[in-house]
Amino acid sequence: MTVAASTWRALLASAAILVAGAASAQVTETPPAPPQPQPTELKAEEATTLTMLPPQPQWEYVRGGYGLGGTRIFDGATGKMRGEVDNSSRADIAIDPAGKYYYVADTIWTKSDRGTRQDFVAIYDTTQLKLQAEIPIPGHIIVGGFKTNFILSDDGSTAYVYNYDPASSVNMVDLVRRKFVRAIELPGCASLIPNPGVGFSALCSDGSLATVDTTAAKPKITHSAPFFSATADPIFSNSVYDKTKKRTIFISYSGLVYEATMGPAPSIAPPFSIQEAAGVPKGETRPLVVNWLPGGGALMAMHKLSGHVFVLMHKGEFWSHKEGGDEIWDLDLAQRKVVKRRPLKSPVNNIEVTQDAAPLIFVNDKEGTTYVLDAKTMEEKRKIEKTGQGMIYVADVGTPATAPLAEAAPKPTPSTITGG
Amino acid sequence: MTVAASTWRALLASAAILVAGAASAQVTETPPAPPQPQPTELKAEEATTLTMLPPQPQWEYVRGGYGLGGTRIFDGATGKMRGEVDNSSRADIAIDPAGKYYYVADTIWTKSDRGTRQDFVAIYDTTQLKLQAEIPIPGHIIVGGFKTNFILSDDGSTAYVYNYDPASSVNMVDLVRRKFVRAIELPGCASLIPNPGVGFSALCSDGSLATVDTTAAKPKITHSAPFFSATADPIFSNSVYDKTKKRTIFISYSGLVYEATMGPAPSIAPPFSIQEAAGVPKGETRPLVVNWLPGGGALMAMHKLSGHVFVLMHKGEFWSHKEGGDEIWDLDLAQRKVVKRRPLKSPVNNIEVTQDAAPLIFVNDKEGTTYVLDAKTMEEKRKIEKTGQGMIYVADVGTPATAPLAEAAPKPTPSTITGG
Amino acid sequence: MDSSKADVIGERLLRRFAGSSSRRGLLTKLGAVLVAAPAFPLLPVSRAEAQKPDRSVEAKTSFARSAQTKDDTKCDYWRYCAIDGSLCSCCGGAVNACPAGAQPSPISWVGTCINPDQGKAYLIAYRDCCGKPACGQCGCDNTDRETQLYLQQLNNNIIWCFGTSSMEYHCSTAVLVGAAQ
Amino acid sequence: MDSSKADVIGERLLRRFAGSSSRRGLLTKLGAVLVAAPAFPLLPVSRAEAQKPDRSVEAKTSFARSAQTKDDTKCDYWRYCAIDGSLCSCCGGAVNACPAGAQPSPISWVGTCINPDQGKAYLIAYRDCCGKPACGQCGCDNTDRETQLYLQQLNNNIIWCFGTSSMEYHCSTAVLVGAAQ
Repeated sequence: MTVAASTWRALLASAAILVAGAASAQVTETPPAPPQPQPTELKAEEATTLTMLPPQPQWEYVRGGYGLGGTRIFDGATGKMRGEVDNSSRADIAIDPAGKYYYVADTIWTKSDRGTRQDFVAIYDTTQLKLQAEIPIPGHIIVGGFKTNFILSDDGSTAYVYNYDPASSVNMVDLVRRKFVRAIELPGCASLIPNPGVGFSALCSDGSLATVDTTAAKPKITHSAPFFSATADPIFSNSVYDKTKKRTIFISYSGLVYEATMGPAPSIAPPFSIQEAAGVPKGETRPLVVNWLPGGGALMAMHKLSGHVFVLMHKGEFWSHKEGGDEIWDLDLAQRKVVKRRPLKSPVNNIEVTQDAAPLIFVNDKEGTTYVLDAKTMEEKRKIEKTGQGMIYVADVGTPATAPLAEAAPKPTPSTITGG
Repeated sequence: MTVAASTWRALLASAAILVAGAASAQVTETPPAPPQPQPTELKAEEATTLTMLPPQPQWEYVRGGYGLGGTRIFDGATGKMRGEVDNSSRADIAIDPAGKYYYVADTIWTKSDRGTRQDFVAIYDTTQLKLQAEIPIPGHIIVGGFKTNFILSDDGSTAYVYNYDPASSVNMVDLVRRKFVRAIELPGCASLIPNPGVGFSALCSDGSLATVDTTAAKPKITHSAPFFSATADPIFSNSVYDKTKKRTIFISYSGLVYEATMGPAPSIAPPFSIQEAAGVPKGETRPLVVNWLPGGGALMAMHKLSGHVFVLMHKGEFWSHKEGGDEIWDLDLAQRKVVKRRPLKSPVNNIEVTQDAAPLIFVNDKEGTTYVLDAKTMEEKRKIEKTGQGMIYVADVGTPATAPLAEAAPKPTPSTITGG
Repeated sequence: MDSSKADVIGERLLRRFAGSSSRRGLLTKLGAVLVAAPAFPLLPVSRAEAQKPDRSVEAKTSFARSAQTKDDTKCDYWRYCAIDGSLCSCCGGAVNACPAGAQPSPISWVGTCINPDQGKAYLIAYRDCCGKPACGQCGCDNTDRETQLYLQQLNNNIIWCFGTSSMEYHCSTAVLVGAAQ
Repeated sequence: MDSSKADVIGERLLRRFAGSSSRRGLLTKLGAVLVAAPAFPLLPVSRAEAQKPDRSVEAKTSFARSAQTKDDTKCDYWRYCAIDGSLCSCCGGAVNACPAGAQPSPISWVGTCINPDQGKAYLIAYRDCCGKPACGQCGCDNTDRETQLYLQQLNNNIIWCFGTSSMEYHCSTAVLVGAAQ
């Protein structure tokens, strides 16, 4: 049998120290014949691990996409990568509104693609990115491309994880006590939305909005009147929710924009056409009509402070709803008017906008390149390569009021393992 | 809590049958008004799983590359994918010389990138690709790009798995009894070669060839005299072994070709320069000399019947040994002569050749495209896209003598689960 | 810096995960029965369509107008009107069979596709084959009548590997279930 | 069909796994001590070089002749003469520090690189940072004096995550150990 690993480790540690020591000693030595000017002698170093800032307003969080784990964090202001949240490609992620934690709803197996299935919500702190806790849950849907499968309550105390196994349900998790609370059956509905003071709401296949009151031990499910057709003109699952105004904005395949006011019995305003808001003909659901239509992955983003919604639009026939955006349309919700149309050089699939006073738009394409635009002028600020092909997230923090700008420079944390 | 999965499954099964029944009934029905001529009514089908042929002489087995699991099997004669061996991207694979099994030496964790480490040799049959057994072993090196970390004895009864943790050892596995036999410490050596009747040999950092006699309960390690410099002109780990002549061919960074005759005390013939064998100047190890040099990943392949070795060559300075091949050089071992040089449109990293009488060469590039060439004429036969970026393997079977051409068409095996 | 892991596993397959969308069907009905949620039709054709099965050129989607019936290794093969993933017919399997070693999911998402030789609509079950790494060949993503997550059986993004020993996705088949009406 | 997962994780990083090569060093010595295998020098410089440390332009490799000392987020930064993988300085870490949440491997492969400002050779430890998915930025693969698997500490293909809680590879640092001679 091979030498026990512990023995080796002990030996290696001594060897490493030995070499480090020897090398350090040599550093003070004068080199035999320096062939070039020698400004300073270079000092031996130790390998360390850095800490990082908590979520910043202009950071983007980009999912890897199919088969590629990790959520890479880039600074929109500099284009630099700041770190990475550890998750599998099957995960859903969420950012604590207080900026203290990253949450990962994930599914893994004990033996790669076989063995025992394990579903859980993992909690990582945001400055050391260390795993703080793992809360087992009964299940979690395995699908990519939807932001509404893992949502947090406005105060960050509760998480709702959508599950489909293939029964439809929602797993409720107490993030304060770090405990699974209960599974709530939710047949025929999905695509979750926070509902402050109540629990959550969800879109249903009968065209209604379900509202689940989770404040009682026995959750109560109520339904709005049907307001859309789930087969003739579906609403995209990736809606956007505005906690400052307690409202949710939806868009349908044909381009109808709906606004729901959240509450125990949400009210849904009559929709309007985003195309008509841009002065072009209304979207049609029948074939052979080519028009501007919404499409892509996470195709819509809202800047809450200003009430502007940015939508990826492409030219096509109905049922082309996965086609990436050829333009970004800037919709002013208050005016019900598309105030700007920004053509793009090549199609992009996902969009997000930062929540500060000088917001940035992030869009990414299938090559994994992020383009950063000034949300006001639509001017391209930079291009960041190899960010990821998946959905983009931003922390729901603005400047200066709510931004957790811990500007103290992160102190390097020396690794507990002695460097060489 | 959610409805028990078993309940759901029972309900789903009935629903599926219900729908299938209803639909089948409708198949016999005349459509209300067929808008076009209707040649035949289409029949309802069941979902099944196919079986496949055992390893065929002109199949290539292509590893996915970094981060991409699976070994995809393509038919060189048609360009069609025939199936896929299940393995992680950390695995090493080997093909049973009798054509009955695929062997996978793999490492996985219980919790994705954390939890308990599990090292094993998995055995899949070659026609159903079902997992037959999993033999736990103490460890397995985690590295890509080397074929010599997992080898089989000529008769296929024993496997040797190289391990580095970071002590260097070899795990011996009995494939007949499906049992781990023992770990053999092998400090300073790696890059395994079968040694018939003895055990295995390995290259060592002192420039010798170690030979490990595994026939006794206590393995005996002997060393040849040093014959190469592991630092000044290293021999590529990816050597090629010819069981018909019990010999191994090595090539060094500078292009020296060595031939070892295997046995209890292998003899190594004085090397010759592949460049001189091609009528160009000998390779140099010093900087600033640009010449043709061997390079890439698994950069060498041997057609055993004819004694031809095919090597990927590029133009560069010494220490450019990972650069892909710009040419394939066809070296006739008996003549010690490069009889053909085949320029390539773009660099390729891996090469393999089939072992039949009308051999095909496979080369692949970083886009994962395989180019199939006629090994005699060097004519390009076809290009197969999305095969994989990793190493290429072939089954060590020729035609007609040793080919397991089970020409009976594979019968579809109906899945045990009732189709919809 | 221009190489391509995606070339290996297929651009459109990537979109199954990276993109966004959905489907509807058999199970939602069950959900309704069990918990008295709003009901919808058993067959995944909208009620309007079911009442008036218009298969004229004008009613056909862009996919249906150019679909073919000869080559099931191409994305425009008629049965693939709502498929998303690698075609099993390119992976060592067949249009209705998994490659060796992969398991078909007993349930699936469904599509309603028009056979252009007959002008007739059929119900197609897109059964994922599961339990080994992605095949990566012939990635297709067609979206006729493909909806969102609240109509799961009409959503083609979900990994439909339920009741199989592993949920790892390998490829997708297109199994003919029967005439759509 | 032309998209790029590789663009995300980096072409050259891919080669760490797809390609072929090696390195030598500290541990092999230990192996020798323990089991009386053939011995080789403690420092990963070949004996010939150690005897005659020729750092003239003529003796410099192609990498050394064009290396720079200003930007440690580029592959031609002087310390990276034998690195293979993503530069931690592009991943939220630094040339000698792992990004938050990643663990440096206590042992590593080593390179001997020439600082062009001084013309002096230094021993560099390429400590992999481990325990989270690939960073994917700034993939480099430099191969000065990089050897094969029988000289493990001079091989840059191996995943050098020993003694860390996970062997998943994130990025590589280039830690200065000391003067090479």
